[in-house]
Amino acid sequence: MEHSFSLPNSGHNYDAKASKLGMWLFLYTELLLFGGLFMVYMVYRALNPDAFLIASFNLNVWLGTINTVVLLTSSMTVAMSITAIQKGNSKLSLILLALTVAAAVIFLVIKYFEWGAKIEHGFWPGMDHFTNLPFGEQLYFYLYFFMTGLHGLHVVVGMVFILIVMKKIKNGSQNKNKNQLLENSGLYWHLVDLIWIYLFPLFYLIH
Amino acid sequence: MTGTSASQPSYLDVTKGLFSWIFTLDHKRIGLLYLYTVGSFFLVGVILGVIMRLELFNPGADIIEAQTYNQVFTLHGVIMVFLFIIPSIPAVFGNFFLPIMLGTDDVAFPRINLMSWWLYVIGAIFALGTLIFGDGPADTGWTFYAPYSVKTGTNVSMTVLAAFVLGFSSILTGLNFIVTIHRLRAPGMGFNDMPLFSWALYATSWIQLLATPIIGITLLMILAERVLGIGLFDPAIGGDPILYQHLFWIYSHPAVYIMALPAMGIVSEIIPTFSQRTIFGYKAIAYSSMGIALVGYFVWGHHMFTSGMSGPSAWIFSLLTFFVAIPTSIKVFNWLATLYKGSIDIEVPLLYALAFIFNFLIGGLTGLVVGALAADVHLHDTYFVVGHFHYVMLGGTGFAFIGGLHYWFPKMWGKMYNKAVAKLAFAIIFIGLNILYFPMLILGVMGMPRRYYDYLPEFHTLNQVSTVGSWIMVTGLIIMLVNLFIAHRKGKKAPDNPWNGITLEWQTKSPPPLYNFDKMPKLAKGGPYNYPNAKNS
Amino acid sequence: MEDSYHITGYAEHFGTWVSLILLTFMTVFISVFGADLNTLTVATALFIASVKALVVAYYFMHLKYDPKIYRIMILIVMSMFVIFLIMLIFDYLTR
Amino acid sequence: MNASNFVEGVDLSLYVILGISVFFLIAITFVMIYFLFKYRKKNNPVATNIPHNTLLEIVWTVIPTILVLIMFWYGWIGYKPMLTAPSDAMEIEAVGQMWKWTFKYPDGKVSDSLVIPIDKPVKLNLKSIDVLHSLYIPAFRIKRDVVPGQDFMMWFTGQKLGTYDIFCAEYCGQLHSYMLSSCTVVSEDDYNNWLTSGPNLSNEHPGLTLLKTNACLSCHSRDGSRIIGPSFKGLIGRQEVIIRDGNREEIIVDEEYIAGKIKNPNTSEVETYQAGLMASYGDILSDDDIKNIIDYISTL
Ligand code: HEA
Ligand code: HEA
Ligand code: HEC
Ligand code: CUA
Ligand SMILES: [Cu+2]
Repeated sequence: MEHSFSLPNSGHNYDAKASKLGMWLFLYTELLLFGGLFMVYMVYRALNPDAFLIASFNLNVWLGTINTVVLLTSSMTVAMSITAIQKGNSKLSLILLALTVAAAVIFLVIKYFEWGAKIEHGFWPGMDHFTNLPFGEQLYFYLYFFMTGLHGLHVVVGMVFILIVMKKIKNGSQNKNKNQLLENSGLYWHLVDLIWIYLFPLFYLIH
Repeated sequence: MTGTSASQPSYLDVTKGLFSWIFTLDHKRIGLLYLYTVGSFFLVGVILGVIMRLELFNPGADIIEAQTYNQVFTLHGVIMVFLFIIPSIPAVFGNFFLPIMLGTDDVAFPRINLMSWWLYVIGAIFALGTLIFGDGPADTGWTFYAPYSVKTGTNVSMTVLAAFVLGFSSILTGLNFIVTIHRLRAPGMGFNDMPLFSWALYATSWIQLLATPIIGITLLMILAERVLGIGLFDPAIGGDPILYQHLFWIYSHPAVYIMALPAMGIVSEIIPTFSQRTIFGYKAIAYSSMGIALVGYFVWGHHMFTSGMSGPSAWIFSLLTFFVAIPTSIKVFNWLATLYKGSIDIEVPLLYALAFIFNFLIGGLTGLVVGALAADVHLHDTYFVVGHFHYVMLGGTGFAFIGGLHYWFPKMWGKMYNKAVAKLAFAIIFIGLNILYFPMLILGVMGMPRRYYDYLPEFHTLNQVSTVGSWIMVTGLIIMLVNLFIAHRKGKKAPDNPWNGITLEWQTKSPPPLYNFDKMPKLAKGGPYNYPNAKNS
Repeated sequence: MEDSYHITGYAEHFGTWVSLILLTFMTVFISVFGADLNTLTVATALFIASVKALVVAYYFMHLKYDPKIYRIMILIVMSMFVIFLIMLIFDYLTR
Repeated sequence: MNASNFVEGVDLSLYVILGISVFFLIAITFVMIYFLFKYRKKNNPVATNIPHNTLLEIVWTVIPTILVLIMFWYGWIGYKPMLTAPSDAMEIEAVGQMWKWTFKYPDGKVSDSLVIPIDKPVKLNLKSIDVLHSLYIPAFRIKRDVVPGQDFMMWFTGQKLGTYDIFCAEYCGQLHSYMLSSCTVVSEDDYNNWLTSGPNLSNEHPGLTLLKTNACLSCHSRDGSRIIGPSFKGLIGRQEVIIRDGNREEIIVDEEYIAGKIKNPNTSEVETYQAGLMASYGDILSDDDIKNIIDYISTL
């Protein structure tokens, strides 16, 4: 519909700052979403410190460390891809994003094998071995599956997000002057990284 | 470009057809979509409420079975909380008037706004879908306390999912409003020149944004336990049901301020308009909203005083609970002072606003009673609590909602309702409310627990009084709705500014054009409520 | 665009990455080999994690160059969350 | 004399807060109506803008602050004594389950209503075997949640002879409102008599006693009628459909099945009944008990 008068501050204008603010606000909700789980973790760990310690020995610290490195690297490539596009180098930006997606895939594959190994050993809710675990250790594994599962889901969402942005860069709708969407997906990706930064010591490095 | 104002069609007329509504990006239409949907679910909730009252008219089984009763109060609670009162004022009036009051033409993210309405609809379908799918609606109470919510065979999963989706919708609304307020205020309008309704919405939005994720994840945990067997609250393996309560109330206490703050915002608009003078203590009212929102995060434990919480925790939570009462009382006193030396026009919206103060006082003061540790041990989970929250939610927020509806009705549709009938409806609703809920307070002091399908004979009389009150109230509601419906159909045309209001929504036409203004709105000099005709002291 | 924004250089990103990797190895090392820290290991692990988080937020997420309001907001949100944690665990520790 | 030692503290906090509240309610309402009349448009056509008044605002911040601190204080001192039971309190175990209270006395007496001696502190150790309940004695102004997996207690001293209602105040499912019992305060002598009067259910079948004390009968009828679970009448030898591991199976109920069901009710479920409601009694009933129960069921 055509209109004859338009207000200076309008909800119909493209406003990079607004969209960035919106993204940050959304990230807060994500932080608190995981925050709820961290609360549960804290309480149960305080109530069952020994069980958590023993249960944590079932995880492989090295796989966890590799995954941490993978995620940190992908965070760097996303950050660099933003620099690239801001400097007008869309091609480099695309390459860096592709690397990010590749890292995400590596992360998920490693997680798949980790979970797979757990399930093979019967550490899945409801399996015989699992239900015979001592008091408190079951809670550890419930939390482990719940939190890393939810995190994995976020990795997938972040990946999809980045793929969409890649398409937009290719067709030019994200460019040197207009790249808030890329920045936002970068922010989201860093958040996924941030959460992992806490999950890693809390599950793998209990001593 | 120069458009003459006459050539601008109103937002109601620009396009026609169902699709132009359900896929609209116009914040005003989205506000109306919310009004119609929220209103319909509210009526469903009212019917369920009345069914409960009928069952409780006499002790023993009368019209429904125990299990059905339990499902009815759960569905009533879920509908009233998640489908009615939380979205009510922000999503209806906030959507419609926030951009206009700020002097802009839409919210910051119109598409997200539409999406949040759709999420609301999907959530509502889930919530009511339990009537058809699975073994009937949940029978856990709206609090879904574990471990019962994990054990029962009713369709808790779907209800919980509904609450999750609705939470998402509420988060998106909050996010949208915060960005709108930060980025889209008319040039020259600082934070302290915003109308108080915007301030109230700002505080509310922060609660929606930061508290809702917690209930989201908590409900997911219940879902995970029911569906996948991930028993995080299962006492048999060392889980703690009380932890669930902590998490639930970390959201649900702040949520009561999601319900109350926007209502206070509406009252802060209505009172200066009908007093025709500036509001008393603008900053105190604005900042106390933020104060309530902030302190409100840290008092959740007052719902758990008898649940085995430690003594030191209990007194910290109790003390903090009392501290939230202070910003609230500041607001009440400011409203009173605004009446002082005003030039008061007793119109329907003002009546609702003043009734709000009265009811909210009863609700708030009974809140103080249950905030005190000793008294709460006696009164927790009795009808006293039921009385308390109906007074604040229905007597407070509900009244502010209807007050807002009467206040902005002429602006939204450009029509005027019959004021005499509206006043009659008001009187009936007000009397009905007090007959309905005051007896509950007494019942609570006598010791009648809530969520009781059946009760001992000594509680009989007061329950009957209360049920009669519900009939009176519904009569009033029907009169009100019919009055508004007739006005909507064939009411007289309303002027652009029927109440001589001064905030920006009264500067545009009734109903407003698609992009809200056809000329630059003028901000009032010396604050948003500085009436030029009033004397200065 | 009306106002110029800060473009972070590639080198800076790389430097950030290096420090994050170093911190990661540090925390793994402390936990796997430095068991004499005993109960402090939880605290150190969380401390290092928080440093890492801060580095990610400041450099990768660009907070350092954003207007102050972003830092204030996240500070408020995080302190709120920490108060939640404290109040929650307080109940359990005083039972 | 008050019914219990807590009545005074609780009622005091109630009266203090209600008193202040009623004062504010009346005062504010009065002022509101007065202004409404005094400054009506007719009486006061031109309003006066008064943006604020610092002194007034300080006054009405400080006064409520003081008042709420007073309210808090009375609430706390009324509550504090509830937290720790005196060391000489007599201990009784109170078990809440769907939908029945059971009180177990130290010397083995089991009763479904509470009987306590006057003027003697009583400590109830609260246990739940299924979901949340809350033991509430309005006359005593005392209430405490009963949480599965947690050892909570409540204590009080009955100070007046009489019988008082016990409610379950935490929603616990279908028959929540019927989870009633009573607390009778009697003299020391009467109490001892009652204690030694032996099991009042003596000539019953021991299986029936077990069904009663374990609340089985709140869900299973003895006369064939359907309540929450299947009736015990004619249970043995009945042909019915159960769902085990997601498969429907037709079985004929035998003693082994019943014993298994009592120990681990949730490994299978009876079709058309709600699964998951029944708690496991494996830790509560001994094999002998289960034998007795089955023996009794077979007589129905
Ligand atoms: C709109 C919703 C709303 C609002 C605004 C409030 C406001 C308050 N509520 Fe309420 N509350 C609910 C909705 C709400 N509540 C619901 C839904 C439940 C039950 C949930 C469930 O279990 O299902 C509940 C339950 C509830 C409990 C738990 C009861 C129990 O289960 O045992 C408590 C306990 O502290 C409480 C306290 C308060 C307090 C202190 C306030 C304060 O904010 C009130 C402040 C207002 C005033 C004090 C009045 C104005 C003041 C003056 C005029 C000045 C004079 C005052 C002084 C001297 C200080 N509420
Ligand atoms: C906003 C919230 C809200 C509202 C409006 C109501 C409305 C009503 N409620 Fe309430 N109720 C709850 C929230 C609400 N309720 C909650 C959260 C619970 C707890 C559930 C649980 O335990 O889990 C509860 C529980 C509850 C119980 C206790 C059940 C029990 O513990 O056993 C009872 C008992 O009578 C009851 C009765 C009623 C009645 C008769 C009405 C109404 O029918 C009264 C009639 C109202 C009117 C006639 C209209 C007033 C008009 C407006 C407010 C605005 C109009 C606007 C439009 C039409 C758009 N409700
Ligand atoms: C809270 C309610 C509840 C209580 C208390 C309860 N049960 Fe049950 N019971 C059920 C329900 C519901 C079923 C059917 C659904 C299922 O199989 O899980 C059932 C099934 C059974 C069955 C299998 C019946 C059949 O037809 O196959 C037996 C036997 C049984 N219960 C015995 C007991 C005994 C003995 C007790 C007490 C020690 C008891 N129950 C206490 C609810 C209860
Ligand atoms: Cu037991 Cu309610
Ligand atoms: Cu609360």
